Amino acid sequence: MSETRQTTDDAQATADSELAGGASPGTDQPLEVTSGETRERTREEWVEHEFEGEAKLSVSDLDVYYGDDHALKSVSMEIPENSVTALIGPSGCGKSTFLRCLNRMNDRIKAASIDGSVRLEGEELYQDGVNLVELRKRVGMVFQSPNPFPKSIADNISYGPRKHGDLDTGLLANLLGRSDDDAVDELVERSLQQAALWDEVNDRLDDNALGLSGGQQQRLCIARALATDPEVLLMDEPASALDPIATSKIEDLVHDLAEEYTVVIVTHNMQQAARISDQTAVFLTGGELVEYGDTDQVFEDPQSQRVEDYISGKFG
Amino acid sequence: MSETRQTTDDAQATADSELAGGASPGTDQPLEVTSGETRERTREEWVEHEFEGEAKLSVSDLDVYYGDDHALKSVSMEIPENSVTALIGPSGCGKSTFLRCLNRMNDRIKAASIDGSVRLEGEELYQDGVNLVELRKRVGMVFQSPNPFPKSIADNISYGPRKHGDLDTGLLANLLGRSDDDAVDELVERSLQQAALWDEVNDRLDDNALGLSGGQQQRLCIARALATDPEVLLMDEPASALDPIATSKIEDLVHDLAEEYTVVIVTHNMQQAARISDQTAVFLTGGELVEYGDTDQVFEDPQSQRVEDYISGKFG
Amino acid sequence: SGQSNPETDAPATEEEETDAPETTTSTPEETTESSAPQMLTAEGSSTVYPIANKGSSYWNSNAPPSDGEYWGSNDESTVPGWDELGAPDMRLADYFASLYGFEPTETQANPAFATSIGLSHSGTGCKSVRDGLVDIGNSSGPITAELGISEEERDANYVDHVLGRDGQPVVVSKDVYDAGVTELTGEEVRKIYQDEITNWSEVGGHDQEIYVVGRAEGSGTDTSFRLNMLGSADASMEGVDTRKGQNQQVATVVQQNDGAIAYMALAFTGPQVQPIGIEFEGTLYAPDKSAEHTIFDSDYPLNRDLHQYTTITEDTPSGTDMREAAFMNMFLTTFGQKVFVEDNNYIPLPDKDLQSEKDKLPSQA
Amino acid sequence: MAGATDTALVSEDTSETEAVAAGAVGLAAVLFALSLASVFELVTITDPVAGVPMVALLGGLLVVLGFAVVTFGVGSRLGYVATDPRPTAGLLASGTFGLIWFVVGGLVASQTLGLGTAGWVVASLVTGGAAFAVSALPREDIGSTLPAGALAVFAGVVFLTGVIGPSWLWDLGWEQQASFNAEFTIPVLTAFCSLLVGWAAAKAYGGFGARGRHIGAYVLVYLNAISIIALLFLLVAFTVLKGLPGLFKGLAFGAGAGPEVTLVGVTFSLPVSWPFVMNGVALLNDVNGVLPAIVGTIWLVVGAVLFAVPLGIGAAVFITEYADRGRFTQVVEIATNGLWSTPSIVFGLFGLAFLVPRLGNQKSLLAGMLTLGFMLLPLVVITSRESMLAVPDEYRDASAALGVTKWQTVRSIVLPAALPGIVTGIILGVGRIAGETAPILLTMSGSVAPPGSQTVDVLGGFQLQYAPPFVTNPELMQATSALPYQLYSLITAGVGQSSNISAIDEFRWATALILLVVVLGFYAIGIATRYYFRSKLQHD
Amino acid sequence: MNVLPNSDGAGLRAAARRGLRRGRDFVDETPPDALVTVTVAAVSLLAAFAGFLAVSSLTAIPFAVFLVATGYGWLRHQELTARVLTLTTTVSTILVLGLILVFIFAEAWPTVQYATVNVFGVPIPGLRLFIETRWSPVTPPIQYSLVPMIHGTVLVTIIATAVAAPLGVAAALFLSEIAPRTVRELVKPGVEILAGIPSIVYGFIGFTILSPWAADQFDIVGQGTYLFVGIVVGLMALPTVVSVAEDALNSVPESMKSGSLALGTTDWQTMTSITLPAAFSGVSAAVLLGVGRAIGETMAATVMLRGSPGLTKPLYNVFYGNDTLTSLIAANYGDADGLQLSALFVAGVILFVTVLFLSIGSQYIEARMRRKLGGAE
Ligand SMILES: Nc1ncnc2c1ncn2[C@@H]1O[C@H](COP(=O)(O)OP(=O)(O)OP(=O)(O)O)[C@@H](O)[C@H]1O
Ligand SMILES: Nc1ncnc2c1ncn2[C@@H]1O[C@H](COP(=O)(O)OP(=O)(O)OP(=O)(O)O)[C@@H](O)[C@H]1O
Ligand SMILES: [Mg+2]
Ligand SMILES: [Mg+2]
Ligand SMILES: O=P([O-])([O-])[O-]
Repeated sequence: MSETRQTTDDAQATADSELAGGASPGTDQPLEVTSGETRERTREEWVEHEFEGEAKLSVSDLDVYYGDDHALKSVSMEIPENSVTALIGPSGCGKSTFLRCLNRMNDRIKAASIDGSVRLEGEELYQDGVNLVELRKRVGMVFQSPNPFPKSIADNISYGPRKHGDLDTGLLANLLGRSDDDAVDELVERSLQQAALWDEVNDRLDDNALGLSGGQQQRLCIARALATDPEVLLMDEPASALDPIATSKIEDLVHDLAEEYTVVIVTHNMQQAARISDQTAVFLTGGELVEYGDTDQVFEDPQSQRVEDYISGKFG
Repeated sequence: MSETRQTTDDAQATADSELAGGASPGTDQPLEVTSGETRERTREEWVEHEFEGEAKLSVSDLDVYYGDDHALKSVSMEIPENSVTALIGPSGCGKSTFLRCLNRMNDRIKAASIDGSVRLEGEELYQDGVNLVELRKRVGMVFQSPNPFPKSIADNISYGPRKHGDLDTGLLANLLGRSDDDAVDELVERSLQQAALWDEVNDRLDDNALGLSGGQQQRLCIARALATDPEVLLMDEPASALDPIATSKIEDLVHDLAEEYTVVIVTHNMQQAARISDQTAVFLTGGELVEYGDTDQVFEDPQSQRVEDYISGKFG
Repeated sequence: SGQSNPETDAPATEEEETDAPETTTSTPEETTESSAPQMLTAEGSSTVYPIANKGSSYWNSNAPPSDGEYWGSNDESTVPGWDELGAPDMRLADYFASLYGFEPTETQANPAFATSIGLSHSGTGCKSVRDGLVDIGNSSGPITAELGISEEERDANYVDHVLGRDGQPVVVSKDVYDAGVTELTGEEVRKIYQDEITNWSEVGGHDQEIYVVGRAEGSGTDTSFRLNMLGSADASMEGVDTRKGQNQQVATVVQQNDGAIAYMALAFTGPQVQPIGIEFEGTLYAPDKSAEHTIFDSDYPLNRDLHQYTTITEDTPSGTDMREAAFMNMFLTTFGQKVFVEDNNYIPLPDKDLQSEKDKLPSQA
Repeated sequence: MAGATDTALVSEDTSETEAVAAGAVGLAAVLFALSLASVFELVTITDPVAGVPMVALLGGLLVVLGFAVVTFGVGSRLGYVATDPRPTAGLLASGTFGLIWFVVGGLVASQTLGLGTAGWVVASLVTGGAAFAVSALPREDIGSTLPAGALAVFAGVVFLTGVIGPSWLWDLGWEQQASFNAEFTIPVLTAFCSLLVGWAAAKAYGGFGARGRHIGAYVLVYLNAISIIALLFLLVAFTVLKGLPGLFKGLAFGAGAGPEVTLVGVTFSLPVSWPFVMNGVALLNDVNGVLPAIVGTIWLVVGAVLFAVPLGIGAAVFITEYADRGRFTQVVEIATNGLWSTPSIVFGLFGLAFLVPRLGNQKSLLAGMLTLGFMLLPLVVITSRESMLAVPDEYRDASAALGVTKWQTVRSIVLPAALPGIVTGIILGVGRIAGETAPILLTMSGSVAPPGSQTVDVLGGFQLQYAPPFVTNPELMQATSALPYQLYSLITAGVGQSSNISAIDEFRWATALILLVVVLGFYAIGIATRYYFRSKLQHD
Repeated sequence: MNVLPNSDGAGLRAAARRGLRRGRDFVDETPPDALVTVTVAAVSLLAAFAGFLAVSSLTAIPFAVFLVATGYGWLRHQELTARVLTLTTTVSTILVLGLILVFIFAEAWPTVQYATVNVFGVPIPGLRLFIETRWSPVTPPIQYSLVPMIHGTVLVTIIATAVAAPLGVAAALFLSEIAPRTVRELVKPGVEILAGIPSIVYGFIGFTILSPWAADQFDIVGQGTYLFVGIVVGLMALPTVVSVAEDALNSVPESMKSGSLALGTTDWQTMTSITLPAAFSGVSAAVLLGVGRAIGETMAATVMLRGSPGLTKPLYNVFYGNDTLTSLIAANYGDADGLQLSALFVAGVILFVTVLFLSIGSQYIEARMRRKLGGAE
């Protein structure tokens, strides 16, 4: 423990530009230290992850700025199909920012400006003429805190397909006898089943979704995203607001989803990342992707000293 | 990893009252499980902590309710003088509630009702006629997120003493030539020195405190609390909103403060607790104090299985 | 009278009896040292307003005798009635105020006391003076009718000052006049106001619906119109499309609308607001002063007095304090009758009436 | 699952068909602008524009536009144009079209064909029902273009054939007469049709479906926003243009040009003479002005603020900081919100019934001040409370944890932190009361066009005395004028004809302008204050 | 120490007991001279208020005592004095509402009583005001019917709402959901400024420009139309609707909107299917407030309408305009006295009560929305 202290003390003495008194940097370690972390150069090869099959999403040289704040620094990364990719890293390192770039939800943040390339199955997402609606149908998203709509459970599920025009349930459709009510029922059941929520709510599909517990709400949000039949599912700390039981349900669910979907999940809980993901990307302070590879390898034998420090709880 | 899975799965099957399908509880472990935790009886001896010297604060049979919600269950604990006591436990277990009982800040929460006894150097705090203003001067507090007043740095520091009437700097005092300006300057410098902030801000004492960085703000809050010359300093996750450098500074500071003050600190970061505290109290879900003892002992050889699970990251 | 404080009533003490029976002296009860005399306030009739307000603005300007345009005489012009006043070498308000014992200020726009005229209608004016809210109540109808009081009550509480006369005209908008409706019989007017005639073509005009404009109930103009034209103070006026509070508003409405008819006061007529001839029992009263019978004649049935009422109080048993007297006296001179009454298109008082009005005022210093 | 065609993630560049649809939207915009121009009589409908009479131009454009949109819809249905329509145009659109055609059918049947009630009801039902069916039953591309386009063509033909020509007049035949003429009807109908067709064209541009609806709706929403802004601009610009000549009449600069003023015992001449704001209305003035009204307004505001602000902030402090949240605070909240929405004329009535009899039984400046103070009070309470609630509880906790008493905390922490919100709220509220006419009409109105000498001098009016009420101020107890009241009396009483104000119209507009300037000045200051504080908070 | 908050069961009595005890604690804990000061201040203020109500010239004396007592208290016992002073101001605020209620009702009562009608032997005060259709305060038969003015107010309000509600909600949507940031920064203050234009200026423009134009255009005899008064009043109510509705739309959590967009819906679909329904109560509260403004708007109606209390023929003839409740008061208060003045107060009461109900209604709706978004419903 005292060793840990030592490291952080040094970190403080050398790297803190705020400090008025200029303490001498004298360290006997081979590595420099920065912001409570050991300092080292990020190496390209640490983030090269070899995998079989196609890359579903490939990101290259992605930079994101919030005003003058450089939140993501030249991140490149290929995400394989039908797998779970975990993004971990300390708070504020840009995990959410990265995730939101994958379905261009960052467009909604006025201050954000984005530079670089993200490709979905080879098609560039950051170019003129991209149909955001279509993109977000294909790349679904689940947010950190559950955000069901203030509608019934069934309406929450069928919302996406209805708005896409895939299902028609309006008054007029009913009048004209064109209603897709059966299809809706089927969709609701299928999605809720997939999200492991069906058993709990099948007797109250018409209740307001806001009346569900947090864990149920989050699974409902997952079901809602699945109902639009996406190819990729982005999840931003989907379990951070939940209690342990609900969390473990979500974890199981994510595991199962990887069979059909490409799941990218942000988490601040390293145990969770280790439990559920196939590959893990570690972002560190400053918006750098420091290491990316097989989860087992990253957790058991990280190539970067900083990643090792982070994983072993020395900071963060 | 798969073992962890197993445990949580079981937990889920047995304990979740939300579940509609009634899975059989069948476990082969000697311990019952509850909400993601192993179930066990809390033993009295786990919370008995022997130490030399006087108890600064002694709490006995403290119960706290928020409306019908029983947030703290019969907690008893003695806190030694001039030491750092860490309170850890999963979210919502009542750490903050406990802390706020120590200077009666819970009185400010309308819904809270408190039963039991807290003594400061033998004097009962929960009785009629306790002068809250005086109490809070002696038992200072630092909050989770830095909350400096929107005033100058110097005014933030001198705020407490001025309002207590210890210092007089008003216009009237100036006119009457009674102003304690020198005393104020001295106090500001001393407090900022103690909080290891003086070097960073001595050239801008009249700047607005909101212009400081998060870490500086938090140290300013500590300095502000120290300026009223308390005996006990309560800290509720003082570093949770801060980056690693700032965190390590605060940690050092806490360590140093223990020479003069009795520090009680809540943290959700176990590494942090291990690093800085002399003794550690572990609260678990439901508002129970499960284990309390020397930090080394608690972390290395906890007596309770649940505490062990918690510390090893199996839940929480 | 009115609300004026005792200390400001009369700067000079007048003890002698005068020949006017209702005029007694004011009794100055000096309680505190006086500041400047209080502002003289009047309120009420929109018919009297042009007279009173013009007088008030002349008064408040306190023009020098060398002005010539508004007061006094110079090489270019001389105000009418100047010689009758004996060409006083004083400013306007200074002169009239000094007649009742006020010190001249000898400064422009700063008379011995200021005056302020409020605009509403007779009913309000009478009520205001009754309730002591103002010094003078302007009214184009008798206070007995406006307040519904007996003549004894009136004599016990109020002094009635008449400043001039109005021959209440009936007016039409320009388009109607141009289309040939230049005179109507009294009967036709009544039918129009009682909704029996609704189109100008029925009385020789073009095919245009009649826009019937009336005055607020309770106004002096309305009261006397009903009384003299429709036959009774309670006569119904079914046909009225709109009622306006003041003559000025009526004039605006008639100006802005086609096909309009209205009754009002002489001061507000003009090319856009054409007075028409009215035939009563075979006699045509023309709006033209040169005609044989005109609406300016005293036998024109709608002819009426324009009043200013003051109250009899403990402080002013005569009913008229020095400020009121000084101000009102101005209107009762040849100058005043010409400039404030005749120039406003109203009818000046004959000399005999002028004298009896003057007699109602306290005697001059 | 109809319409589930896979849309490409990336669309190609603008297609020709999109260009056509965009052209139609643009044409509709032009048509809309043209019809507005003729509603506002910038051009009359018989004026030739580009060689054709306006009426024919409008009619012709409507026909062209209608056909364009219908063609697009049909083309889409037949598959010549790549679109992504829904199976139906939806209930709202169908209902609207049904209703419009119902009205059209009824009007044609009853007015043009002269059918009786039964006749026009049947005709209405037939046309309305048909329009509903056409828009509800077929696919969205037909459903949302055909009824709109047909309406435009119909209207165009009606105008072109002269069925509604320049001399057309429809007397509604009501007892209180009213009628529609061509000058008004043709442009308004054109504007309506162009909106409808513009919407349909915008939908077509978006390829119908979700995107089409999005674009169609956005066109209308943007138009609405632009109109509101344009209206605001017009109102202000118009008043400014009309008011400027009167406002600056006789303006002169130069040493000694202005009137003499005495400040702290020193008398000097202002270097500027601005008659309109430095004079009253008087006989000998070269240029008449509204000084007494301006000063009256200022004193009104000052009085109201002095009354309402301490009271309001005090109440806000109590209910936010001291009172337990419960019944009592709820009652206060309901009461203040209720008071805030109470009509100003009711405050006037209250002042008339409550204050006037108690303040010397006459209309007075003081009564006006208090009445406006009553009006301002709830706003001060509401905004102060809101800003105090917005002060984070952390500050209060931090202060309490330092052992500081409640009132000290409120005074040193809460009030200073809430100050920006409170100040902004008060300034905005002052802007509102400064422009109020109704309450002062009933409680304060004095003479209509007072001379400059009758400007209130509240400060100089105070007198001490030894008997209760110890301090008196006759200036406060007298009625005076204020800008809104002055404008009101200028409008209604047509004062001026007998008040020797020569250019009465100029004078009135100048009064309106200066009222606008004073009131909007308060608003501008309030809004600027808010921005200032906000940006300051952001910087820190 | 452990007063467990009791549920509503023991209700009032417990509350009363708590209040009493709190009172006793207060007396026990407060130093005697502070107590005396506060009591003196309170009593003298009460006396001053009573004096003012009774139109006494002695009102100044207790008021002076109050000032002295609070001044002393401020110096010696600031904590307590501040508390009592703020309580006093709170009570005064409520008192203002109470006084308004009492005074306008009291002044209105004579006419209400005068207009009593016996229905099957049961006297119903004020009924005649609503069953007669003629306002004739001077000419016999004297009738103080408010029906024509209510009719006018209703017409104006309907038209104003038809203008303000759709345009206002659309503008609010634009501001909160659509407009780019820079545009919003410009347009929002613009809308607020629109709210600032005094109604008399609107009235002036309406009177000098709009009314003559309308009279000419629609060939109306005379000027003053409910249609154009309604439009002008609607424009005046517009900013209220916009800003309150915008607040409501803004309070829909961003997470819900992003949630919808992330499912691949268009912005417009998100607005109509998520944002508007979620903010529905707030938006309707905004419309209600706008309606309240329209009902209470005085000056534009007063200067633009003809001011002849009567009904239009036919009743839906909006090209004619006689009088509204507000313009009746503004145009007649000066001439009226006695029962006629009292009848104007009845008009005031109707306005006050209607708008108060609208205000309470909108507050209720808003509270419901907050609860709903909080997940409670
Ligand atoms: N909307 C925004 N505007 C400005 N800066 C932002 C915004 N969102 C994020 N940032 C900044 O960008 C950086 C990265 O933020 P991001 O939310 O991606 O971090 P994160 O890794 O998700 O952190 P956390 O674990 O706390 O969610 C941070 O410094 C943050 O302050
Ligand atoms: N003001 C309050 N009103 C009602 N319930 C509260 C309040 N504060 C806390 N609680 C409840 O009391 C329990 C203990 O809360 P407390 O804040 O003490 O937990 P904690 O251990 O500090 O958690 P965290 O690590 O999340 O801060 C929780 O169930 C919480 O919901
Ligand atoms: Mg994040
Ligand atoms: Mg906590
Ligand atoms: O003179 P009047 O205004 O009352 O008609």
